[in-house]
Amino acid sequence: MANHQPTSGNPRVDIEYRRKKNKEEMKHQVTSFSLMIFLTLIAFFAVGYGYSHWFIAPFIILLAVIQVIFQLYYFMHMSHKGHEAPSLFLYSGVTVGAITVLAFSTIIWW
Amino acid sequence: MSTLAQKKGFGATLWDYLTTVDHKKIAILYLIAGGFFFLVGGLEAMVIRIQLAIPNNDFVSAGFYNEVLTMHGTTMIFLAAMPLVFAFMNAVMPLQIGARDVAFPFVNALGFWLFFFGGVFLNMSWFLGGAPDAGWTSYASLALESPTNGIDFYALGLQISGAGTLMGGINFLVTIINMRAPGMTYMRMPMFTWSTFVTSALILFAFPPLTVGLFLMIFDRMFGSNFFDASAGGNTIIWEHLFWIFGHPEVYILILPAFGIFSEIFAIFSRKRLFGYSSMVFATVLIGFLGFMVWAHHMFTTGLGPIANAIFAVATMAIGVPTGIKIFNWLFTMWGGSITFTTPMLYAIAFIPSFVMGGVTGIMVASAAADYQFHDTYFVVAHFHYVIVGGVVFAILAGTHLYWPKMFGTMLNEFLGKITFWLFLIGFHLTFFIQHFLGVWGMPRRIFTFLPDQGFETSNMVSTIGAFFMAVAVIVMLINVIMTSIKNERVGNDPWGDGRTLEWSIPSPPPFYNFKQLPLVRGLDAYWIEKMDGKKGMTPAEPLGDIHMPNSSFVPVVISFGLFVAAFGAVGIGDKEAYGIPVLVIGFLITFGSMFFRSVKDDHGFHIHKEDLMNDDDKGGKA
Amino acid sequence: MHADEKMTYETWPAAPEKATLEAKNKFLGFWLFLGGETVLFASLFATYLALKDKVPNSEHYLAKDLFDLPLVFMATMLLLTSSLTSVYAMYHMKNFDFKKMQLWLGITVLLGAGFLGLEIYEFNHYVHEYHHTFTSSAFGSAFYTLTGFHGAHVAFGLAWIITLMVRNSGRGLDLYNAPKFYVASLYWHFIDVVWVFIFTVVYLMGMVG
Amino acid sequence: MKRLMNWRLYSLLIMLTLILAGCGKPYLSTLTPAGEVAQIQYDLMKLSTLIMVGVIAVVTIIFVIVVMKFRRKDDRIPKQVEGSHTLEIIWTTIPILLLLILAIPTVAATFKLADVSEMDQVNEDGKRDALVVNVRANLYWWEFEYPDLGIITGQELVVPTDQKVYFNLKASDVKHSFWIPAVGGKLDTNTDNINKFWLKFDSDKSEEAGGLFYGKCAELCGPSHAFMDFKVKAVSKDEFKQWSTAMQNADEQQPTTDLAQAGQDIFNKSCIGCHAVTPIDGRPEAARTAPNLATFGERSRIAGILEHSEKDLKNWLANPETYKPGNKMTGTYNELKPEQLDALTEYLMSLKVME
Ligand code: HEA
Ligand code: HEA
Ligand code: HEC
Ligand code: CUA
Ligand SMILES: [Cu+2]
Repeated sequence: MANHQPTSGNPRVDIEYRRKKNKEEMKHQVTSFSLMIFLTLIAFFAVGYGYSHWFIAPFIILLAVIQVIFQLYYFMHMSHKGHEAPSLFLYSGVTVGAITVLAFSTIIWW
Repeated sequence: MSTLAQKKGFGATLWDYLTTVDHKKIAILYLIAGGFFFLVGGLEAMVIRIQLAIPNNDFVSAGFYNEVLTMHGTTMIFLAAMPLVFAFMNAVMPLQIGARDVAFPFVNALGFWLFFFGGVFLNMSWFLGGAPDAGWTSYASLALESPTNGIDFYALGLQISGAGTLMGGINFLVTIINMRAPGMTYMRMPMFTWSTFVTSALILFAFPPLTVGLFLMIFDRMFGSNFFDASAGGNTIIWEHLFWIFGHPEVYILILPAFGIFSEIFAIFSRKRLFGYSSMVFATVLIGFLGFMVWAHHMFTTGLGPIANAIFAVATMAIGVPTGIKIFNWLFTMWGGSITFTTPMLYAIAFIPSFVMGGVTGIMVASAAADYQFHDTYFVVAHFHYVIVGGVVFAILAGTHLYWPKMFGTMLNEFLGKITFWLFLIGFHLTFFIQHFLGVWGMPRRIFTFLPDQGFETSNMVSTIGAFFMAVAVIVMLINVIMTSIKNERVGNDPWGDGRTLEWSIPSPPPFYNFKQLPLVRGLDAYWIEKMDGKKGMTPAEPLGDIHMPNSSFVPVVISFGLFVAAFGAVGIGDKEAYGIPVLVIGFLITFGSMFFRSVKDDHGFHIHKEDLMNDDDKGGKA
Repeated sequence: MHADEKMTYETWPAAPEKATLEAKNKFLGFWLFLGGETVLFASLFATYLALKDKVPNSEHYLAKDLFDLPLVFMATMLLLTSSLTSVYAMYHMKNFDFKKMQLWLGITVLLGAGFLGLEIYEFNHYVHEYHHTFTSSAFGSAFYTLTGFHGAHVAFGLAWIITLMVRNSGRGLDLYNAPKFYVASLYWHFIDVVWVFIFTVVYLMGMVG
Repeated sequence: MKRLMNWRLYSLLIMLTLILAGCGKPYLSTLTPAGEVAQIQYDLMKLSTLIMVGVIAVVTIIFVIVVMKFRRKDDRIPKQVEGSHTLEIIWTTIPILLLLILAIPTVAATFKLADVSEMDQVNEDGKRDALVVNVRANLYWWEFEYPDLGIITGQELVVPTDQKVYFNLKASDVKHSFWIPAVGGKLDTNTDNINKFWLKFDSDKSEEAGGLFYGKCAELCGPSHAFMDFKVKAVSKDEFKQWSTAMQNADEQQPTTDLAQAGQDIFNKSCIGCHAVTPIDGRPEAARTAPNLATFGERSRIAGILEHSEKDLKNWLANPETYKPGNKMTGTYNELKPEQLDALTEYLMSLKVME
């Protein structure tokens, strides 16, 4: 059962410990948020400066993917335990979606 | 709660079913609704076959034929076959994993009612100007040209019932992942549960592309967008892709549960555990996975180019391997077994050669260059009826006989059952075998009639005669159902005598809470293990305690009805009718209003108390 | 643990979103739903990519003529920040601090509404300045469908969070509503994930042609 | 006993072959390939059928043994076997091998059939040597345009034998599919793009088929999808040359009888807006809304399906809807009186380019 957390036997200590953990985690969240903003800025600047199309397209998509991974693993807690089934199904969805996008951008060319 | 119900009046029973959230009753609803639509689709098939019996026939007109053809395919796939497999999933899967219900009983009911209202909406088209007539695939250029509102009904109806199916899929997945009884590890799950699992995953990923495709179709037809209008930059091939990205997994959504049912049957009636269980699991997952990589084999002649065609051809052929693994595992389950030829087992046995014939023609059409000849001919019609009727329909008929006692507490008559079987088997091969030849002799599919002197006359006549055999078989089965229900001889937990899985360890039908105490599962074929150890039933995994149950609710019907109303509004908007927008708004108000009501009103369910359970005789399936 | 138990600061579990069976089901079911939504949006993206700049004649504006970077940038910032504020809300939910959770949710809603306002302004602008409408070209249809689906998700998410806030305002956190809040925040993040791809694929890549 | 079995098997095989080949019509059946493309496809079909019959045979043998041998005889509980790795490996690898045997020629053929590079090749004069036909599918009728020859025909395709003919395929209203079963597999005519492929018509086989192949529309396109047939005249290269020259030089044909003259008058009043009567039609595609009738007198069918007789022509003109429900000609002209029908018939039947 998932609601049996490891306990020290003393609820107060546990709560203190948990609060601290939560706080620490919140710090990580803020860090990843700043990173996300940073990535967004790079993407917008890259486009604003108008580098070559062949460079920009893959580059900003890469930035988007990184950013989304931050969202998923930090904001949506996928890095936590108990997310095996969610990640299995999310990645399956991503796979199906990627195949779809690939097909639509290759074999509908006219 | 009207749960430990005695005899009730008709009104009360009806209300009970309208508000039920019990997976066993929802299963019965799916069975009845799916069965009804099967008769409708079958009737449409008979119209097709009568029209094609002789050349230049004028039994129906050309336009009407196209409507019948489209509705036959659509009804059979979406409103008959899928709900019927859902019926068995609902009835059996929670019992097989030792759960008291599905994860979201309310959503389960909602799923059913969405399917039902979607199906009714689709069929309303018959009375409101004309049914859809662009084939069940509804290819965009033709669908946009279609003059009646039929296509609108198709797109909106499937949208509604598709939403229901998607909910059902998620529900089953969560149930299987979260609600297995103690000891029921993944690799101890019965094969039918496994196939429910993979099927549900396919539903989860296959339906969204259909949803999108249908939205684009709705927007183009009703709201003036240009997705499929080449003159405004649109592209009809998008529809083809979206449809088949859904459509191909869909056929595995149909066949995998069928495989599951047969796996149970082979084991039960050979008195042997499923041969190669783990490779069966693996093969099922692999089929599900590959199912998403092959959709373009329906589009070999679209002009995607040789690279795409070659890739998809080879990927498609690969599916033959895991399917073959399953076929041989079934054969070797029987090998060395002790086979009894009950009605379900007869279907299972007949399924093997029938399905293999359909499967191998699938591989033949997968050969892209050869498919340029097969595509859109009766060869393809023969292929898919061999896999669908020889696989899915056989499984549904087998499952009906197998699980009837579990669902209704009484056995279908075996003698009539066998008559149905033989008539259906003969009729099936008579109807569809000859169609392979019609196809390669040059008969295209979806033609409302054919001219004489092309060599099609005799074979079409034979095919039609076969269809009549099937119709008689279905009628015999209906008689069987009626007679059995009137006689109503009650049966015990394990009426077939050789049940292996948990559902056979509890009464038929099970009490509404299924398991008084959750059972402890000690291995694959949990009940069989206990029986072999000389025990009467399962060992409980928990002390007798209160059981938490969900409340019944009428809200699912209301939510679904709201969308039903809104869909009429959408059709009206497409026709530029004044009533369109108000009706749409009213419909959405009903739906969202009732959803709002549902989410704002707390519903904690109720508890059955320990004391009541103890009084409840021993009918509560001691674990 | 039962959903209707009265909770206190002491008894509040570490993972309230998964403390009961109902909660676990809801949690998992919602993630699976998001898996399906991924495919849904992927199909919309795919359609958009196939129809990008597909117009009936040369008089129509193309992606690179339409988009306005500063506006999109502002919208992006609003939505990204709202993602962070909803993380704050969940942080306080885990600490059993109902008031602060409501506060952060309120901020999230405001940011979301701001985003929605910008989007409506933007669409209006395209329609009136460029005659780039839902029905003017296949490109238009695909553009408005993709961004509109996302916008509808935002609107639905707002309605959902507001309903939750109002409904529970008088009674504080318990194990019955905590998973609801959690799931709503997941939904909100997912909307953000989709937006990241929209601003990248539609707007930024649209700008570079 | 064994003899008997052999004999039975033998006759069964003969019967099967008879059914397979016998019933199909040589001008229509894919089992009587009359050209390279159909031949490649037929070979693939044969190869796959062979493999599949083998698979079915293996399954059937095991199946029969199982069903005969392991019927329940007593109440014993059989041994609960878990599985067998050896067997698993066997029935995984053998199918893979079989599929490879099929996959390789499939891929080869797929690429071969899609090779239309010759369409773009030009000789020293800047012209292409390949014969190219533009096929335009319309609701229930076909147009064949020879862009390099500058001529157009409706409903009946004329091609030279023993050389590759290249096709550009497209549809002008809804999707159709271009299929000449005996000569090669189909390719869709889309509304969005032009599809290209080639076919080759074998002279000997064409003779066996009576020089006339049946073509069909293979994509549901509306009520008269069933009737969207066309015919292919395969002629020798010389004859084709003669024909195309005659087509190129065909002027507007002048009626020779009074009746035909009357027919022409009606035609010019009611029909010319849609139908052209010369093989050279400079109007844009969108304006060519009906089959070109320049060669109508030499047709083998009317509207693709009716017999080429005066009676049928009058029936068609009097009421096309009965013959092709939903066709685009119905109701576009005033009702025709019997004498008008006679006149039109006389005129239309006189439209010929070859003398
Ligand atoms: C339940 C439904 C179902 C199932 C299970 C299948 C199974 C398969 N189908 Fe079928 N199919 C349909 C339903 C189904 N199909 C429908 C409805 C259509 C038409 C849709 C429409 O256009 O309206 C269609 C159309 C269709 C096409 C398109 C044809 C065309 O329109 O031109 C193709 C092409 O590749 C195809 C292939 C296959 C293959 C390779 C399998 C494989 O999964 C089969 C695998 C099974 C076996 C191969 C047999 C057992 C294996 C062995 C005994 C091992 C040894 C075997 C070998 C080595 C070969 N199918
Ligand atoms: C689950 C799927 C399914 C099932 C079970 C069936 C079952 C049958 N199908 Fe179906 N069929 C399709 C799916 C299915 N079909 C699809 C997808 C298409 C393609 C559509 C398209 O091209 O768009 C198709 C197309 C199709 C065609 C091709 C039409 C054409 O291309 O022009 C034909 C022709 O023979 C046919 C025949 C049959 C027959 C004889 C049955 C029989 O097995 C039916 C047996 C059932 C009965 C006979 C029940 C009859 C019942 C009664 C008579 C009692 C009625 C009385 C009461 C109401 C009380 N089908
Ligand atoms: C709307 C334009 C239109 C008008 C006007 C029209 N037709 Fe047609 N006609 C068609 C079309 C479209 C077809 C093809 C029908 C089909 O096969 O589905 C056709 C087919 C035919 C055919 C058979 C063609 C063949 O190649 O086999 C004949 C003959 C014919 N028309 C004669 C006439 C005559 C005579 C008139 C005038 C009295 C006429 N048509 C007026 C559109 C028109
Ligand atoms: Cu044209 Cu069918
Ligand atoms: Cu398929």
